[in-house]
Amino acid sequence: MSRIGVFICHCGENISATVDCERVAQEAGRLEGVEFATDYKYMCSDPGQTLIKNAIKEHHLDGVVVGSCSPRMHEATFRKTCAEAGLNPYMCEIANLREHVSWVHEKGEATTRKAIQIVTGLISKVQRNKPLNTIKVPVTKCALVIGGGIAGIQTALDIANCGQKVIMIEKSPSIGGHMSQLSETFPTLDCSQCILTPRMVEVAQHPNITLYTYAELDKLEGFVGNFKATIRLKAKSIDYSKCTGCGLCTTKCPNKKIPSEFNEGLGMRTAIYVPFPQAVPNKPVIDKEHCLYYQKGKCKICSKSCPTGAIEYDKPDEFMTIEVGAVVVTTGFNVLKTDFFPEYGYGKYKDVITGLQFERLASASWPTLGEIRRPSDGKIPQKVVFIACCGSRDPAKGIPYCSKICCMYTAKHAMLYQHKVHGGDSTVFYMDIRAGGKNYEEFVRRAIEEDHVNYVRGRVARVYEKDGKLIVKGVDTLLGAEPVEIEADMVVLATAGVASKGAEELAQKMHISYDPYHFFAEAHPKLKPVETNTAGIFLAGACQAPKDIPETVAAASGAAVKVVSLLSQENLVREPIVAVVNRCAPPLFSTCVGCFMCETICPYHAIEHEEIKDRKTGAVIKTIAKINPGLCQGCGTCVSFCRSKSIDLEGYTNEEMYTEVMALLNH
Amino acid sequence: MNKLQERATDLLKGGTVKLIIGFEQGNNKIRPFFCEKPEDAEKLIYSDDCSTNNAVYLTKKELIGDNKIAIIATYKEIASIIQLNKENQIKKENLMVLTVDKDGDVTELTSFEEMEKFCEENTPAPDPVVAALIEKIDKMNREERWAYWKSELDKCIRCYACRAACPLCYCNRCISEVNCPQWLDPWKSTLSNIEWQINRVMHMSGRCTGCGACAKACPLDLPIGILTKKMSTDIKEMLGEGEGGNVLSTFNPNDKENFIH
Amino acid sequence: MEESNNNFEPRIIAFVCNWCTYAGADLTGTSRIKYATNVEIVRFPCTGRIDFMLLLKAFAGGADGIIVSGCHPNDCHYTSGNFHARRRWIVFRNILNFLGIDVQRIRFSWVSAAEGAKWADIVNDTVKEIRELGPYTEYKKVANYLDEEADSHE
Amino acid sequence: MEKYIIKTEQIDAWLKRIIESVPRVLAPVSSGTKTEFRRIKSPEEVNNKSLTTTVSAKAAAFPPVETLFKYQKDGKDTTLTEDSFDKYPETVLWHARSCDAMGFSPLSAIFDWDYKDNIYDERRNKLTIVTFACNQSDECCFCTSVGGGPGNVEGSDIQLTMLNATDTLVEVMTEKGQKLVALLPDIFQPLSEEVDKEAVLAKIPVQFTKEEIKEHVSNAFDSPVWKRQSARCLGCGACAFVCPTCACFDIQEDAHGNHGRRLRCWDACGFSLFTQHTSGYNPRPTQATRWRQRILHKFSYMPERLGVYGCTGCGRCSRACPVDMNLQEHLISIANSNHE
Repeated sequence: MSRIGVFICHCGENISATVDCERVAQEAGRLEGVEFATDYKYMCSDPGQTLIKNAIKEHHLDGVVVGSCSPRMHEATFRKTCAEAGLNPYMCEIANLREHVSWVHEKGEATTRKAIQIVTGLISKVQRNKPLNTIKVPVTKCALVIGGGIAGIQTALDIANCGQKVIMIEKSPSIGGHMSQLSETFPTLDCSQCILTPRMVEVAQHPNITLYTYAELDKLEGFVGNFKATIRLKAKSIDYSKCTGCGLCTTKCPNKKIPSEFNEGLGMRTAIYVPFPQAVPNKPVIDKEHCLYYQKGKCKICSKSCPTGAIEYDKPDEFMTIEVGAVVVTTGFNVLKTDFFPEYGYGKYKDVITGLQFERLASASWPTLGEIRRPSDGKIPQKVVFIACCGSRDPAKGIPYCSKICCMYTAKHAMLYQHKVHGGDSTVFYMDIRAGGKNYEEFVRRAIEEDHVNYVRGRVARVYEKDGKLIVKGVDTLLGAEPVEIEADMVVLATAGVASKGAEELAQKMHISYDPYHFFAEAHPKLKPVETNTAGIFLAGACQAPKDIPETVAAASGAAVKVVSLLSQENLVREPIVAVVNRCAPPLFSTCVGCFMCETICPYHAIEHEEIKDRKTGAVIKTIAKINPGLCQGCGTCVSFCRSKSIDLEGYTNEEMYTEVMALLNH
Repeated sequence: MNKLQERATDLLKGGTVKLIIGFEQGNNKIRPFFCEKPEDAEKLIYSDDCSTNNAVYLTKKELIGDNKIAIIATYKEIASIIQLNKENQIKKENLMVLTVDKDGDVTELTSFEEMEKFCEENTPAPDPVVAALIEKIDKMNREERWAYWKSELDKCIRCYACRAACPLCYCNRCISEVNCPQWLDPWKSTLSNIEWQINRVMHMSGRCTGCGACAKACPLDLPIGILTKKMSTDIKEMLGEGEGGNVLSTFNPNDKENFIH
Repeated sequence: MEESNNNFEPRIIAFVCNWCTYAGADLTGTSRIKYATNVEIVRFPCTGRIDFMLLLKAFAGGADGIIVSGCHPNDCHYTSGNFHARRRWIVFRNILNFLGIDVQRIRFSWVSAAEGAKWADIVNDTVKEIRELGPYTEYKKVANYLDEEADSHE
Repeated sequence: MEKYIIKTEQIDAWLKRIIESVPRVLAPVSSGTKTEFRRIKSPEEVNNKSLTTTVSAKAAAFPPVETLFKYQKDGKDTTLTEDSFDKYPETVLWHARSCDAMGFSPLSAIFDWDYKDNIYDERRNKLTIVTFACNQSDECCFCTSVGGGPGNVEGSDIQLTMLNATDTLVEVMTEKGQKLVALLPDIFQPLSEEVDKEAVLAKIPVQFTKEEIKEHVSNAFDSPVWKRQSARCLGCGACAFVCPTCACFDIQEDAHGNHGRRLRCWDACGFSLFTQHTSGYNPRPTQATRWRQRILHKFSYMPERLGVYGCTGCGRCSRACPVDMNLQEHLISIANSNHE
């Protein structure tokens, strides 16, 4: 026979004003299994809690029902109270007599009756409750950061500076990401590389950070605190322990006509190459696709020229398995190429370029040392048209969202152009100017007012070439839809930011969700912006949605704190509200028949296969489902789906819920 | 001996299979037959008149063990085997699926692709009696439907022949046998008879192959087959085909309904 | 036993998820919006956890009406529990309807944590509707099979 | 035993009088494609043409579910109440068959074996059985092989035999039967001359004797015959639930918080969980062992312990079986076997 204690709180007068608390306690006290029942003015107060603790001890209570405010308010409080008195905290249930009764009903018999019913239901439930213990999951004290752009760099440094180990992988030969390609940054116009490269170096030299460039995630298994990641270390064809980074090989390489990724195809590189002068690590890799030796079997000039004999052609890709407790995904974004826009030249006019290409043209590390010269003939363009929202906010192009950074960088581009080409003429076609951010609006105003950039609100219909000029046909909607035609020397498209290549595949590898545009999905758009739905995997930067640098850095630091707070624990303590597959005596072992139809129902991929083997022979007797408590979040969808009722949810078991419903109905 | 019997004799003689599940002539009806000895092979017949769906035996470990067996299969068996495989209940390497065509020729279906194809080509025409009854009930008003089902299901004696005959009711412990909590009263009562059928239909959602074995097994000839039939038809209409016969454990964010406010 | 509909007070059980509707109902309370006393709430982690059998059992136990409510589509705390639940209810409701069970007595809704007023409206509407439908006598009758003269069944 | 002749056309008038006088009359009534015993309110409801009902008549004294007692808890006190026997109505089972009537004797033997089961006894005592001798049979019938017959009067209070288009023989075996005759005595004419009842009865060949079966099965516990015969058995409870002599029941609790009742409801030894222990151990782990139990119980254990066989040859199990587990066929094969 149970020994339940019932404690009805008046909540000052919040409950007792409409509910006859004394009577609720009296009626509860008459129920079978109830050992002690009382009411009190403030149950959550110190004396109230002491009352509960004393009653637990004095009456040897094995279950407690507190009739009070919402469990969302004080469930944790009263469970702790019970635990302090030696009662398992999960043997405490909260009847919501305030938000669900006293505050929503008038004083009267029906209101008190309802309170009694709710308490009755929970008394029955708590009699079926089982003591539960929090789940402890050991934590591997190391984080994996995927992607070495500014998001990854910031995350890694923040985690590392908190004393935790970080492994960073970057798929390209150098870290730095898109930020390293930028010329100046809005709204301060400070040099991107000047602020970034010190951090890149810091990453490389930090004792807590292990950096693997030219490396990709191959597989991710496990769960929060206990991930096992398999990393593919792409063969660089260079032994970095021997390479001094002297660069001789890159000058000797005969294949010099490969479009440079770093320069967005505007410049060329060799097959053995360092992506850019400030690269970290500043050592070359061989691009096998363009290397004559790999393609034709002959050349080896780099090997001959290398003073330290660091070239190793025959080394295959290697795989490395690492154990980490948390993962931060910072894989960034891409921009649409100009050939996405047939109406703007189909990628066939050399002087129609993307914003990112413009960044390179304006960059001090560009061969012109930052002097803006157009790609086709190297002339200084006298008239430049900037087209905002190229793809963005255009459902017809499949991109209904705003790419967010374009308004600002377009203003910056126009401004840079005006600064660098005196007497130059720049026009920006825009839909709206979205300059929400600290000093952003002022920045745009400066471009318009001080640098006299011509802002035209309207869309560009076509760009075509005529007599060596790019004819930009648009419309000025603020001047009564007046057609506008500009003969430009160069056109810069603010092409939409899109998910980075392979984002979908990567998300599937990690079992995290993504939106229709393949940007990774956060767990909650407001309250969990850097978490994913998979515990232990976090997001930062533009892999989640287009973001500017300040936002990316803020998110990166946010993700870092989440990681650090996770890694700083010896064990993860989790609520024991998880699903379990039943086990029973042989020959059945479990009533689970292993249909595994529940697998597709679990949003957390927490359902695993467990083989039950004969102890003597080791032969598999049956395969049943097993819930990984580290992954299960306790939604219970599998429980109500399971046909044979072989899965149950701790804290909300079938028996508990059934009993509560029937008791509510006095059935 | 016909070709089927010859093939069966060879398979058993050569030890390729330990057992052949097929059909034999029973008392006024075709019934399942377990052929273990070559000399019994002459009893084997091929018929799609058997009311039983012999795929029901494929999940009975006490009969099959870990032996390689053959099943002489009609559309019903094959459709069930495909679904059982999706539910991890079949060891394909231990199962030989044989069909017999109009000319008596025996064909082995070696892959699930072949089985799917067989089902596509041999889908039986819908039973007009079942369709007519569904239509009749659909036309009733709610009170009439309730009265109809109450009176029909009141007759059920809860022998669970419908469950036993269904190849996809292979649970070791059925929900009707769960007693913590006692979801279904284990005794005959109108309510638990209705609840039992609701459970059966919910559990079959998207999985039912429409073989009709449940209805044919009912000793009282209750119209329970139309429940699963109605459910299958409506699910296709409401939710589409479902992935892998798995309707209730998958979802589409765009599922349409008109009753959630 | 038969009550006239005028003074008939329906018993309604609400099956709600913890994160949206339960919190929404809490907000109704904090907003001091008044509603009918006929509904008692049972808290589940997620609509995905709500077993269809519990709904049937509530009717068997004497409920005259049922409310099922959780997070709006795409708002599920567990990502997809409500999507699975929605499918389940689509199929379930269809079967019940075919069997002649009064599906009007089950009110399905999405109520977010911010929709305190909506919760009050849903409760009041449901109570009004069930009051009009009257007690679910026909179901209670089959549920009380053993109370009837057992021999009359033969 | 009294014998009368009644005009066949007058039977309905008599039945009408019985319905008016007796609280409950159960008779075969068409129910969809099947015929079942149902409570009738008028003679027209009776399906005179059916050979047998799907489910046997045992429910008249042993219903699928019945209350043994009710309880009410008040705090720490519990009050038990048993149903009053007055609740059980006087009943006439109309148009049963010999095999139905015969079935009550094994049932009574089981229920009154050591402990006298008052509830069953009360229902049985209040039951008057009017059988109609069979002038037709089907391939599942084998009453003659287990000691019964289409015109066997064992267990019947009255048996009617249609002699020709107009006349029906009425054999009144008991006082209970006599009471029914007394309800409309004028229509019963004393038998003036002997009639040849056998001549109009269905011809059901004797295939084996029950003693023969008993001898065979009693020594066949470990025989492979059980596995062979039961291979296609699906393990449902249809055979047991339709059987006139199967008496296995389960005790269940219909609990509702502070009140409830204890019930007795039909169970079947064919169900795999029938003998499942809480530990997980099942002494009858396979369908073969459950089938063996079914046959041995009816043809060995019952005659040994109760002196009565558990089979009336009604053939209901064979008709109900979804996979044609034909009992007669299996028994013939057992009778012809040499103790495998």
